[in-house]
Amino acid sequence: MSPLPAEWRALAGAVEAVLVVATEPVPPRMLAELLELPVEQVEQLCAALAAAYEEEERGFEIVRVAGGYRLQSHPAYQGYVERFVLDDSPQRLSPAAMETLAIIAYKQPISRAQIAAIRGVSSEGVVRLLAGRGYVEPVGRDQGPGQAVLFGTTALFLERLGLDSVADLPPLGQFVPDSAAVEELEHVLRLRGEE
Amino acid sequence: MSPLPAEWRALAGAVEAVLVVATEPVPPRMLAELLELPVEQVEQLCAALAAAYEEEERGFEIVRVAGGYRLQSHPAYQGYVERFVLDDSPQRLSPAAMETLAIIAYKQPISRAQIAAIRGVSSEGVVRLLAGRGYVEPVGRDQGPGQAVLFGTTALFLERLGLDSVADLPPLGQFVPDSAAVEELEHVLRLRGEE
Amino acid sequence: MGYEVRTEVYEGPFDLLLRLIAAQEVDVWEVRISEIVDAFVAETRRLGAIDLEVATEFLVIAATLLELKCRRLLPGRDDVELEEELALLEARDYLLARLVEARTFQGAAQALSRLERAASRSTARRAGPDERFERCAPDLLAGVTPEDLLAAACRALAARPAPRVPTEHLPDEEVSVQDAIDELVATLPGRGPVTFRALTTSASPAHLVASFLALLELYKRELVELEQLSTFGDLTVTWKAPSAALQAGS
Repeated sequence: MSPLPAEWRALAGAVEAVLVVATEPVPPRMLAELLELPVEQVEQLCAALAAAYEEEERGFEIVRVAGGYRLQSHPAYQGYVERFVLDDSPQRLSPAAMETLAIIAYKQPISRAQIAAIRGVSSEGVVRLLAGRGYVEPVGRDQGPGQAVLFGTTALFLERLGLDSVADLPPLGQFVPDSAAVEELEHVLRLRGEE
Repeated sequence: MSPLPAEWRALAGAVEAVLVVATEPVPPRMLAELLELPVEQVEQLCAALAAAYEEEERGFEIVRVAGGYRLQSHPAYQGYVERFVLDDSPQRLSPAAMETLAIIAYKQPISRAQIAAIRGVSSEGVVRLLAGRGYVEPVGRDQGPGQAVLFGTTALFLERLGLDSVADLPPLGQFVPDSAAVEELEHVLRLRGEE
Repeated sequence: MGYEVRTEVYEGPFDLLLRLIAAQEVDVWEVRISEIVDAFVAETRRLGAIDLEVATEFLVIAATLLELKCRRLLPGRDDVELEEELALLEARDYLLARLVEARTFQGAAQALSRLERAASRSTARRAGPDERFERCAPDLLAGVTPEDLLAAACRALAARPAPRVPTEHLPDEEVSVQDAIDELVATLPGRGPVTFRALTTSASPAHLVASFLALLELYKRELVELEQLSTFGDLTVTWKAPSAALQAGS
């Protein structure tokens, strides 16, 4: 049997039954209400269940994504799944679109003008593309003059990246060029006589 | 571990992966092709897997329905699932869902991308909801590159609207203006509104 | 259709510069600005249109680079004013900060791509409740009529007119400066000093502008004298030429 404590089996069964009918990630709070358990216990239960699936080498797994738990196929069986469902996922994003998405993800809420200032080019078309894909959406308006529309990322964005929340994005600091790289850039721009 | 022979674990994993992503019952012949196994062996495998789930008191079960295998919630957890479905369901269609349903009804068969192009935003979540409620369903695949899934309305949709066929929908006719005409119309309406 | 340039493929001047620096691994002394300009022009040709924002941003960068390079080519720094030097350092810092930021988000974008690729190796379960639960969920189509559906379809299909600049607030009247000149020439002679305000009491804003330009034109032709005693004060116009001079002058 699974490494799950026996007295948890009924509760785990309830979680399995709910996840099998859910079409969106199920927030732990919702499971807690259904199971009449504290949220922390639900989280322990789901973590234990996920670990058990992994150990049993199941074809599915439980992941925490976009603020909830989701049942999905295990990457190990990707080959079978791919042959079964014809790929319906949208086209990969271009590097420029991905870069804009990264700017919005890390700097949200952010206006088109602020995005353009970072990228050095107008980002109107790219922002529209990302909004069309459902990765970003208007989340408010700037308080300043002009009241620019501010953009943020969506739950679909988190689902597509397999993240639980934007707090789980890899820290931006790790992408800042290291001092050698900055020095190299600086070298390019250096004035004569300072060498 | 499960009472499944160890050498079957990888094959069982593949079955689990396929059943977890399937939205319709999967015919044994199809599984046999994917796993490159004789149909009888697939049937034995599925039966063994179903028995194992039963013995492990899982929250889900594998059933043979409509000529195929389906993963579904176990009747023992019916109460939880009913409450979840009730809590999780909106009480009425949002304007966005209504528009999406209308687009599918009038423009079927239509892909998610085409719906998104008309609405200007991703409609993935809404299409999922409508499909989940049985109002729309996949009716085929686009012949073009990507072979996008095409959606159409269901018999349930017609029944709920009291229609015999989609041909009985009120004609859209004069309401399919091109964007220039729409713009003109809006312009006129706006000017009138300001007077 | 509105004015739109596809910039999804073109990744911007910072990116171009970064790639160039990475490819050449040289300092500004050796950066061939002509190559950068050529690459930019080629890219613009390929896109078939010029995005003013892109072009402006590019000019700023190219000019900054050019200026930095000129400094390096100059024999010494004695002839460089301190102020200019400081301005140059500022420009360099500005460019450096933006290059660092651009590179940071390039790295972040790559990380997001990796996450997306990893996540796409799994497929979510989306089957939903089976028919046993059909009656649990409220009927979302309760009370919805085919007419409601038609209205929603019209809303959806008409919802997105092409982006446009609203112009209905602009008057349709066409006012030419020449018309305004003719008007002034018809009214001013023999009238004595008169304020511009009095001349244009009932004029529309467009008419007002045309009249002002007409007045400047007449002043240039030395047909009127203008006097304004204080800033933003009334402008007094005095006709000084006989009407015959106008025909001779024009």
